[in-house]
Amino acid sequence: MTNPTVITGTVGKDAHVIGTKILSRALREAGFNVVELGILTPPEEFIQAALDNKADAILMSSLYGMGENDVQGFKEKCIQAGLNDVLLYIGGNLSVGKHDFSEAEATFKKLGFDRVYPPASDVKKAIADLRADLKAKGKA
Amino acid sequence: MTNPTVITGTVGKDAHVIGTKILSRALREAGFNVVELGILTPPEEFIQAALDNKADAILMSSLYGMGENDVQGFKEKCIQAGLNDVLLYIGGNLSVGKHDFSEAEATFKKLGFDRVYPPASDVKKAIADLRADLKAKGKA
Amino acid sequence: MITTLRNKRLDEKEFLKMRDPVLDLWPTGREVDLDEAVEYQKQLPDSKNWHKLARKMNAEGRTAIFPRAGTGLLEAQIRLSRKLEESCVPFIPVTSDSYTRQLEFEKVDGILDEMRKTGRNLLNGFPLINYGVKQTRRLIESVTVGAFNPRLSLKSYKLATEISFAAGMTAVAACPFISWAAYEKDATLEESMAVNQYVHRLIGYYADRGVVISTDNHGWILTGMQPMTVNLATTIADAIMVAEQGGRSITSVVHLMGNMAQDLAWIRVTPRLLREYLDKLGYRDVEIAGVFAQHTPLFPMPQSMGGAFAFPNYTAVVAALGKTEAVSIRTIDEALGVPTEESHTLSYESANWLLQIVRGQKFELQSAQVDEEAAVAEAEIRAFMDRILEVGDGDVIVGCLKCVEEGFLDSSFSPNKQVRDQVIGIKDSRGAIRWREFGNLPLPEEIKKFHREKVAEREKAEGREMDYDALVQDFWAFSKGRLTGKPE
Amino acid sequence: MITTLRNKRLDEKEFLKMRDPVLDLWPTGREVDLDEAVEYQKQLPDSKNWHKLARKMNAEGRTAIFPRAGTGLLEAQIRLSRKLEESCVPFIPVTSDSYTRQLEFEKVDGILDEMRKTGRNLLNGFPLINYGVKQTRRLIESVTVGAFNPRLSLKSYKLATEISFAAGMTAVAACPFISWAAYEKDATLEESMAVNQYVHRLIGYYADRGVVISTDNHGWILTGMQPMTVNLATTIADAIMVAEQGGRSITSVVHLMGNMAQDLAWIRVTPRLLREYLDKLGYRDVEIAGVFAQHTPLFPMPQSMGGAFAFPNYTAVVAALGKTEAVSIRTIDEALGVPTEESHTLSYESANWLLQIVRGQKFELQSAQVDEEAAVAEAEIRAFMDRILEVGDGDVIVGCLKCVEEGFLDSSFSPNKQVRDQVIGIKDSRGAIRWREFGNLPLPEEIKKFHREKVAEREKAEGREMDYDALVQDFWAFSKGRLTGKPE
Ligand code: B12
Ligand code: B12
Repeated sequence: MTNPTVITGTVGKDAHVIGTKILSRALREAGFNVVELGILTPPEEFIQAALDNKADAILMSSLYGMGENDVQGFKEKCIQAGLNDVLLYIGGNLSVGKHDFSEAEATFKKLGFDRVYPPASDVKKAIADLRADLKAKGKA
Repeated sequence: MTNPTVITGTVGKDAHVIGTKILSRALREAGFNVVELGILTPPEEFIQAALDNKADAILMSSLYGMGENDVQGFKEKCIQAGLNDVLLYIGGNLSVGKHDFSEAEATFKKLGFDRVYPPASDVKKAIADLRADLKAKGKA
Repeated sequence: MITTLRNKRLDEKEFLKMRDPVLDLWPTGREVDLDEAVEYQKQLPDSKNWHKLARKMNAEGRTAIFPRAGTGLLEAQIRLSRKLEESCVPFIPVTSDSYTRQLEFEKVDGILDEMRKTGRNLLNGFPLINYGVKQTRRLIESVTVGAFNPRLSLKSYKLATEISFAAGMTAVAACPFISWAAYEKDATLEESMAVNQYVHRLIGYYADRGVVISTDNHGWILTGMQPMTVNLATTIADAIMVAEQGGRSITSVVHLMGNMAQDLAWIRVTPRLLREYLDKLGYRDVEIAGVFAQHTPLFPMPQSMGGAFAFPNYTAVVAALGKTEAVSIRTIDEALGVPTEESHTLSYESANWLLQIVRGQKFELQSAQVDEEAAVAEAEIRAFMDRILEVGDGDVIVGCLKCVEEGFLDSSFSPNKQVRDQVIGIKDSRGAIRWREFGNLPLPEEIKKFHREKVAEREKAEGREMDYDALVQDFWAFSKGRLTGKPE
Repeated sequence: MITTLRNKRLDEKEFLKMRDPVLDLWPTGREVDLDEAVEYQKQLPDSKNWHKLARKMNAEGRTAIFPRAGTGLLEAQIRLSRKLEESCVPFIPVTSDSYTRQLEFEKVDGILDEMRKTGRNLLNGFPLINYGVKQTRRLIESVTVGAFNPRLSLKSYKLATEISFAAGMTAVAACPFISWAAYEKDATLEESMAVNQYVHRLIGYYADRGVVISTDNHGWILTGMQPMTVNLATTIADAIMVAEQGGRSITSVVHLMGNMAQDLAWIRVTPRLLREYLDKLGYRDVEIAGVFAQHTPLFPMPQSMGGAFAFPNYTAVVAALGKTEAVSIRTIDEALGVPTEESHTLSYESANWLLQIVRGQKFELQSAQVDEEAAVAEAEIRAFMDRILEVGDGDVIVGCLKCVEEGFLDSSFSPNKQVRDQVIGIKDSRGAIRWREFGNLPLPEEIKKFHREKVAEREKAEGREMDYDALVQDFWAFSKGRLTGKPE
């Protein structure tokens, strides 16, 4: 079985890089094939990269609080592009200001994300989730 | 008109002295005749001193949080001793723990105190109150 | 002054006889069986022995927190102690309530009943005598790492320490000046010395059997604001009394007043002079457990959260720079009343952050200002100690009593009638505490000149006299986020 | 590398022509009338001029706070600025939102509408270009004491500074490295230099007419954790560019990483070397407004109130010990999101308490550790600066560009593709930051040896390699109240 391929990056006009760098490296060390888009990545670029690389999952970061705006309609665009089956994860500081994480979680799940992570969340835990989800889909 | 006489001290098993010292000195500087009982003063001693000195007011301090216990029935004892007309003031940390001052104020007013002061209250303000109250009674 | 009290070790038999009326004060007194207590103490792990814990902090280059805390019911006190343990606070106080401090045990029983019934908190501390040895052991056993230290009053000292040590506590502030000067109006220093001698002898009894109980020596706790040297000299005097009765471990308490140069100087000078005087008087086998820095009452009155955090955090930084083994800080609720559990947790978490970050760096600093303050402090402490030994003819008890009588040791704002109250302190422009009135203090002329110059400097800078109003303003300065008081 | 960009003052006529397309970017651009703006600036009181305020702090021996703050609606931004003024914060940032930073003004207009309708906060900063000169002047006029400083992005710099200065702001972080290295992926340093040259020239235009606008030079903002010397050298390079275009006031920013000896050393060395290089290159009339210490991103992640207060409080103490004119601290809500007004108030109240208490003491410290760190930092900064001037043949712009290309200046964790990313940092046992991988840095061999020894020391002490995992643990150390990272 080949290694699963994942796309990482920070979405929208967001320049926070450290989280996505650490996440990418951890994924690589865990045996994933990682396509690292870095910061300031338009949603469309995630889709294109997923298509080009036959990705199994997209792991988006968003720290600057305006992520909700950036990913409006993202799931729909994925489906239109034929990426029905790609797992969508997002993590970071997902709203402006102090807020309850559960609210953000609900919002982003509604927007079509399979899993949503709070700031400073443990990368190892996320990778374990990813493996489990891929397994459930018969992909790992 | 002679200077009004007041009794000061810290009531009960309370040893906090600084507040009552500062208060006493300020009263003296404001022209009052001050009988200073200091710390650890039983309620009865306040009454005796008021009788002995024909006091116009008693200014009690209580910092250690258990003042409520110490002054149970104090107003009644004053009346029994014939001190119907003596003004009763109390100030300090009047309950154990963090609390709303208004609660303490209500409790001590119910116990017969004419005025109740929170911690770190301004001595000058209290002295002005005292003058006003004495004036209302035709005593100053 | 005629006194029969001497700084001489009490004969063991005589001491054991003295214990009877003490243990009879309240039924729980008879729960104390010294032999059994020694065995109980011996099986306690090192992590519950104050002295060993303090030495461990020293060896590891850490500063721990020694807070103040006490609450009415055993269950609540256990919960509080566990919370402290969780907050990495290894030195745990058991502050007793004010009725226990006055031996009003029946009243306490009544209040405890009412508390259980109403759920209201009506005691400002833990009534350890009413609970007694067996119950209090439940407290000691409720934590894994934690050395307990009861906070008591003159009247309760003898019985309360009997119960505390038998229950497994391993330190106490047994120093004659503390209760006398800060908590009492009519009690005499001599009475207090006698009471403390009993406690010291009890500690010596345990020590002879291999159980080390430490004393944190607070000296003459100052209610006013004045240079700490009277206080620091008397912590040394305290230690000599403990040592004579057989105590083996001294915890050197240094009170901080908020000026870094002065505070760091006091932290540096005190243990050095303590060691010197102990050695000189022949107590070479007495160990110094460590230096405990302590916030003195600078009255952080009701103020917002921001300042409330800054004040104890500042104290933590100074203690860490001074590399003390522990620091006593107030909680963020200090001005409001007995702190809640949450307030304890937050306060110590914050302070511990700073203690870890600063100590970990092993940062070494030199400062000409610290050197200068250290020289002044040393000269003053020596002047007091030497005068004590001189007028006492080598006997520290007699010497202290005479010095108080003559005003060679003195304090302002004291509630105790025996105190002359002829001295006054004031801050200088940099926030260091100076003598404004020397009373009868036996200070060298050049030291007096130094203080006068510093006060004059501030008077000039502010264009006003450093009078009583200025002093009261200085009291409140820190509460207002200012180094010195300013006219409103 | 072929570049036509030179560190040469732009001709005024040419510059004025360059402005046209900038002002046309959005209708508010045409609100800028330079002559009128100069007059407006001139009638502002000293208390709103950044340079003068910084000099005042210096003269009075105070350390002020320069926070980060920005919110969506003008009314809210005014309220926030007033709150800051109430909290005695004289240096007021106007952090712009991320859409403004990308010149998406129509989107901003839409979002502003929605915010007004729904009451929700949907912008992470203040959209100053959409508001324009007249509206933004309302902000400047809303406080009595307060110098404003916009926080921008590469794309928005030209138009945003035109509007900011015309509206009465008096400082800006116009430094080519900051946006390029920390905020951009594809933009080149050369582009950034060109943009900043425009801003510097605009500042020079005002300066020629007697209006002093300061630049706070942040240098190459590091996203990773490494010794600050690349950063500090580039703050000096920044200053030289500003000076060449006619700027008269430099605010020297020094980023703190949390080790006192190192932080104090950087605070000491940087302004001295800045002065030296300015003088050497002929910019003697350029003044240093002051040193602004700044917390670097050390990630205080969600944590309880206690640690959240301790971290900025610690930064305040270090800045105060370093006697900087100002300090940028995070708020207690930093890890959670854009801070609330209450969180600003509490955070600065707490820090101000410490700044007042510590600065008031005029405490002077010496430390062999600081001296050692200062010597290392000086050697490194000189190595970088001299290499810049060498490969640029005296031209700091050409030099910087070449140095980045060659990896003579480098950073880890950079989001920008131009960066070599061949260096790595790590903490040593005392929490000082060391180089673990030197990449192509032109450091003297003895300096490299020093770093290697320090890293080896920690490896030995912890019995493990200082690898990538250790580095990530170090990132989070402060958030966990620890000086260095420990394996979980
Ligand atoms: C100094 C101090 C001590 C010193 C006292 C020295 C002494 N002999 O005076 C020592 C260390 C000995 C001490 C002991 C104890 N203390 Co104490 N102490 C304080 C502290 C730090 C300052 C009090 C003070 O002097 N303030 C300065 C004076 C000038 O202010 P003030 O008293 O409020 O008085 C002013 C005004 O209120 C007004 N005023 C005062 N009285 C009156 C009366 C009238 C009629 C009027 C008009 C005005 C007025 O005038 C003054 C001038 O402005 C406070 C905490 C704080 N506030 O910071 C705790 C505090 C009062 N103590 C407390 C406690 C519990 C104790 C102890 C029981 C145990 C302990 N925690 O150590 C023992 C009690 C001993 C005993 N038997 O009483 C608690 C009280 C808790 C509560 N109410 O819930 C406090 C709040 C600390 C705390 N958070 O635990 N304490
Ligand atoms: C460093 C930093 C910066 C640096 C960024 C440098 C860079 N290029 O990376 C600089 C200074 C440039 C910066 C700029 C800005 N920042 Co910023 N910044 C931070 C800071 C201090 C740390 C963020 C960080 O790197 N954390 C460390 C990493 C490792 O943690 P992480 O990102 O959470 O990632 C971890 C996990 O969450 C997980 N993870 C991350 N992504 C994902 C995704 C998935 C799918 C999974 C499973 C896991 C996962 O993996 C990581 C490893 O553990 C935070 C505050 C804080 N948290 O302390 C503010 C913060 C994120 N920034 C903020 C803001 C607003 C900005 C600015 C708009 C303005 C400003 N305040 O300066 C600009 C935006 C610029 C832009 N265009 O984006 C806000 C966001 C506010 C909000 N959401 O409400 C914060 C919270 C600060 C604040 N309180 O104002 N910032």
